[in-house]
Amino acid sequence: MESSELSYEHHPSLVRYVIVWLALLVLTTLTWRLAYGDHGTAGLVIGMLIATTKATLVALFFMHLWDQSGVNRLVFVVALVYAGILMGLTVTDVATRFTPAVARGPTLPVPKR
Amino acid sequence: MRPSSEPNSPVYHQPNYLGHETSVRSWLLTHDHKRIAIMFLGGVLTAFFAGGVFALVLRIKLLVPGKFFISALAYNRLFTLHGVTMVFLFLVPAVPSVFGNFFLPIMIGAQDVAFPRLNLLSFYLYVTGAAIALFGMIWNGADTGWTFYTPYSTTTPTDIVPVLLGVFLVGFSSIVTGVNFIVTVHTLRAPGMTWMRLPLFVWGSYATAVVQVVATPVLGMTVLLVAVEHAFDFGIFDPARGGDPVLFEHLFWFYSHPAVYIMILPAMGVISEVVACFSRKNPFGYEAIAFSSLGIGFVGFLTWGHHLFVSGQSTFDAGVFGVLSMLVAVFSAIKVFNWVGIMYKGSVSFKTPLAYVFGFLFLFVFGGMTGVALATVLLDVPWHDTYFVVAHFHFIMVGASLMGFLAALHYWFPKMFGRMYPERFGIAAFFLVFLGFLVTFIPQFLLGNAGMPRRYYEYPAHFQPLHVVSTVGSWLLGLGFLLILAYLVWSLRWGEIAGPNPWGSEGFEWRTPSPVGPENYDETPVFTHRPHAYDLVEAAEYRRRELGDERD
Amino acid sequence: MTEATHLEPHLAHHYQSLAQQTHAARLGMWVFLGSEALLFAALFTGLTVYRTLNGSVFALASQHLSVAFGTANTFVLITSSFTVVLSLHFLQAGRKGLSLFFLVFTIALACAFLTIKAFEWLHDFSEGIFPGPYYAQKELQLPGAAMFYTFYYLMTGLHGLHVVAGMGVLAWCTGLVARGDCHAGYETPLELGAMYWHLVDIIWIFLYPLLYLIT
Amino acid sequence: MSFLHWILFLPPQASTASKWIDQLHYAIITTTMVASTAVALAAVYLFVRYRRRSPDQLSVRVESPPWFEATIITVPLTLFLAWFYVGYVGFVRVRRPPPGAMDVYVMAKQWMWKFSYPEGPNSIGVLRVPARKPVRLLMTSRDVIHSFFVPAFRIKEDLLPGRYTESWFQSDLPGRYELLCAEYCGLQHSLMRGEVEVLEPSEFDRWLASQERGIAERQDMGGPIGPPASDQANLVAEGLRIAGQAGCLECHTVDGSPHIGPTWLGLYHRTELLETGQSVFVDEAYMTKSMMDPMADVVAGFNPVMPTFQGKLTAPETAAIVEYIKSLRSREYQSKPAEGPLYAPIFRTK
Repeated sequence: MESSELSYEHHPSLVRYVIVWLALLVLTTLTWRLAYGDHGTAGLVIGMLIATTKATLVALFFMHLWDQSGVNRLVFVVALVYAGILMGLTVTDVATRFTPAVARGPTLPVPKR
Repeated sequence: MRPSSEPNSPVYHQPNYLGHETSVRSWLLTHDHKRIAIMFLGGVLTAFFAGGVFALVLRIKLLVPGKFFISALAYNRLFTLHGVTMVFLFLVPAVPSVFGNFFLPIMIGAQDVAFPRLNLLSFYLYVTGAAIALFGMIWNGADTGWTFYTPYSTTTPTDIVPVLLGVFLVGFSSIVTGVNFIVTVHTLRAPGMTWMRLPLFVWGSYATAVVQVVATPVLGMTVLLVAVEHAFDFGIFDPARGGDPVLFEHLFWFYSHPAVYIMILPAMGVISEVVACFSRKNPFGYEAIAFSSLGIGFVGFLTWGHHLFVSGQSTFDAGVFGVLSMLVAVFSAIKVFNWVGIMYKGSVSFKTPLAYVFGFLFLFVFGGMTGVALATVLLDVPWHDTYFVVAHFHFIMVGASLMGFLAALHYWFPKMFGRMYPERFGIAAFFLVFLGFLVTFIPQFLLGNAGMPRRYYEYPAHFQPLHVVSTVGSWLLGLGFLLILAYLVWSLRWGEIAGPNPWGSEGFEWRTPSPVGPENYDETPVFTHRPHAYDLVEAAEYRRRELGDERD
Repeated sequence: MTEATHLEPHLAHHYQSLAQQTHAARLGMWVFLGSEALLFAALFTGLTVYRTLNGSVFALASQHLSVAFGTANTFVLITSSFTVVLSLHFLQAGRKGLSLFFLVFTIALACAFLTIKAFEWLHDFSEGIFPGPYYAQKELQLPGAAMFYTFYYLMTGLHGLHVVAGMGVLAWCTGLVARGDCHAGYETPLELGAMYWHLVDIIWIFLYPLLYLIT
Repeated sequence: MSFLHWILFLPPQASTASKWIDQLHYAIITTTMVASTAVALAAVYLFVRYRRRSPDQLSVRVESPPWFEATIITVPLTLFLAWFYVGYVGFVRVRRPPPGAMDVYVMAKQWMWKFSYPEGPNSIGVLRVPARKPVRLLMTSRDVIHSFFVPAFRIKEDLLPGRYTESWFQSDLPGRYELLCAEYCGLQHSLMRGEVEVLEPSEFDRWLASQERGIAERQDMGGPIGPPASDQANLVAEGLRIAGQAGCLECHTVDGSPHIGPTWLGLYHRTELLETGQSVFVDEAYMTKSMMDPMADVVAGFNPVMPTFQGKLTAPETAAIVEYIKSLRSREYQSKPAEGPLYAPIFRTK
């Protein structure tokens, strides 16, 4: 409660916004350059790391998490954690399945309506 | 209770939330969390009785192994109707949207929930979604079961889109309620209401709200994908085009397993309140009960894969989900032993709500442990998709969730409507429901053992005797619910007037008049201790004053 | 927490102070945005799973998308996030005119985003890239290719819907600021509207490498 | 144990796995019943012991001691983890077929089971296996998800379209056992039943030897295997009859020889070159379209002489003809021994 009252009064400076914006532009350019040249899985990992950094910058400074009370930050982290659980455990299954073959070709078309 | 010249005249506390405005408009456009809760109560009870009728029809068909009473298509549609109605229209909103809405703000000393207009929106989303889903199912009924497994659901000739749309809207209603509860608990606690003084029902509702907010959007997206696939044939889950039907199962159960905790966590909160009140005892392991709610809310998200043990899931993933499923059971065990502990050295009075707690304890422990048995990976192989699973989740959903709902309904009825119900009828109805429940569902465990798969219209004749017993049980169960409905409706008009605190409870909601005033409290309350602190001096004085009233 | 605070016109009856109400509004928005994130997480999971199952085909399919359009849109959206935060900043500083200017500028950027998106889709259509069964790209006829584009359309489509919704919210905020209902000292509506807009930006930040830059 | 087996309504233990699955079942279900009864009795005891004797009777404050919390965490956790360990080890055992198991391919569709043996025969509805020999099932579905469930063997595994799943069993007890579909698959889900017939090995070998590919299929089609399969069979016979009546067979042969129109043998799922130079994949849609609008896509090398059957054939008749054409597989396909669908070498541990 106290911290929210503080942030209610406190307004960050213009300079901070400009710096964050420039950082975002630089990171985007970096991601874009990544697309040229084959980096394989590493490219994906780096791309996602950059995206996460950008998202965190937006959340912290444009959305003012940096100045706000702890619970708001908790919500942000919790959402990321649960999204990670959903994606992680699902992909784990797909990646470790029994796959003598993934049958290709059409299945028997089921009549529609 | 204050002596009254006419014991049955409506000397309600005035003004109260029920009577201070009487126009239809004042109800339909109300922002009062209590009135919204009452409207939700009407909605979920309608859904419950509709779902119950569907179940009775299904059970009548199952008296006979072959074709009987209804056609196979009608049967398939009816079990879909029963499942969708009971899960999405009754169990998910039952305790949070009715009792959570009504009592959560009162318990923390707030005047209303954080966003009253959103609260009303939540109700209308629920009504619209329910209407679309029910209308769609009855008009050109979906026959997929409430699980909507692809590729059957995406190719079924029946019309499934309205049901999915309805479920999507009801889900949104659930999210809005969840957002409201989280923010209310964080920002609207009255002075002195610290986190460690929150009533246990609030802890349960808070954990539920987190699950609602996190899990429901995934369901929303999933049903939308199925609807798109069914309507436009995009091939999202079609293996011929690089899709994977098991992806649907993952997404679906990411919601629908935690949804079990949406149904059970608030009911657990109710149990904590009721058992403390009727034992007149402080909550035995307050921290343990509170934190295990959060624990269930979190670990509940790590176990969904145990629905996929025989769906071609990898052995590795089965192990991961298997071991994580065991953790969630431990949190439930903590709660159960602490509830029993509350009665230790208490002053226990056997009233209808406590009767439901006893029912809850037995059914929840048995239902829960059969759940652990099912998650014991090997045993899931023969039991999966048989009546054993059906019996198990009915033990949790009817046996535990519904018992919690009924305990709440009886415990808080005087607070909500200002009148008592006839206690003898309450106890009699409990025994009828409990007995009917056992007779209905214990045979279903045995049917599952014998190998009876679920969702069977016709079944091999050797299963018949157990089906007949189960059907007879379902009639007892239906009779019990009708009895409850009858005497509660009767009590609304003719019940004895309840004082502000007929149970002598130290729960904070009992500090308000009955029925509650429109602003909940006349002045902002200040809290100095935990709820149900029957041993504290100020609490004892407060209660003595109330009990003194009672013995006048 | 005195009676005087109740003179504040924006304070609802069940709050004690404006600070408490603002805290509640922000937290509510955060929780709602968390929920929105999970909505998209379901789609991201689907994309990731199918990428695991159809890896090389997805990489090939991705190369038929226009990186130029995608990158341009990323810059547009990031800049719009910046301008909306400037609008909030100037509102807090009491400079209503500048605040309005940047709000309108943000909406213009959103229009630019949608226009670029429309051209990109038209370009895709001309190549025969359609979702699901209508997929008709001649050069890439492999199982799984259509699936990539189905997800491409679903995700950019849903994101596009959020852009449109965000534009509505920002337009509403513009009205409030112009009428003076949202002003220095009570910026909550604009702050929440801006937060929603930032979420739209964040989702695009993840969509961009996942859809356009698969190697 | 036999008492527990009886009171729990368990089916006969016809597979090797069923014996140890049941052991775990007995242990766990007994613990469950004891524990839930104990909790309920403890609650009832505390109620009787501490019941309220006067209306204003108070209670003393009791906080849960740490040792109590520690106990109620560790004891259930240990118990449940032990269950998990035993259950998981057993699960890996029922999922991992022993080396040297005999392979059978299982294909399910709405609403029938089809079994193919690498040696040749196919059968519908009845799976015949030798006793005392492990049998591995490689399973897939042609349409929606089904589930292969034999209660007497305690095995179950879903059949997924587009993927293979595996399961295995070994039965030491010759006899006939119920096969059920456990995953809801539509209107006739509850009639999607079959049978597993465990034969003495010598008998099984005799049966196998006596079966030319396809014979078993024909036999089984005539047998009592439930309505869906026979509907399918009837549809094919019906298609043949209608094709004769409508005059289709005057231009189309069914033995592969060329005539006025393309032969129907192996037509289904063939890719045909059209007059226009494009090619078309022959599926149900193309066949139906050709009957209704024959001039639309004429196969290269044939004269556009076919009359339209629009309005002459009803929808069910068209469907029957399509089913009949689908049943005409090409000769080389028929002369080969049945083999499972294409699959990569299967990794086996040990």
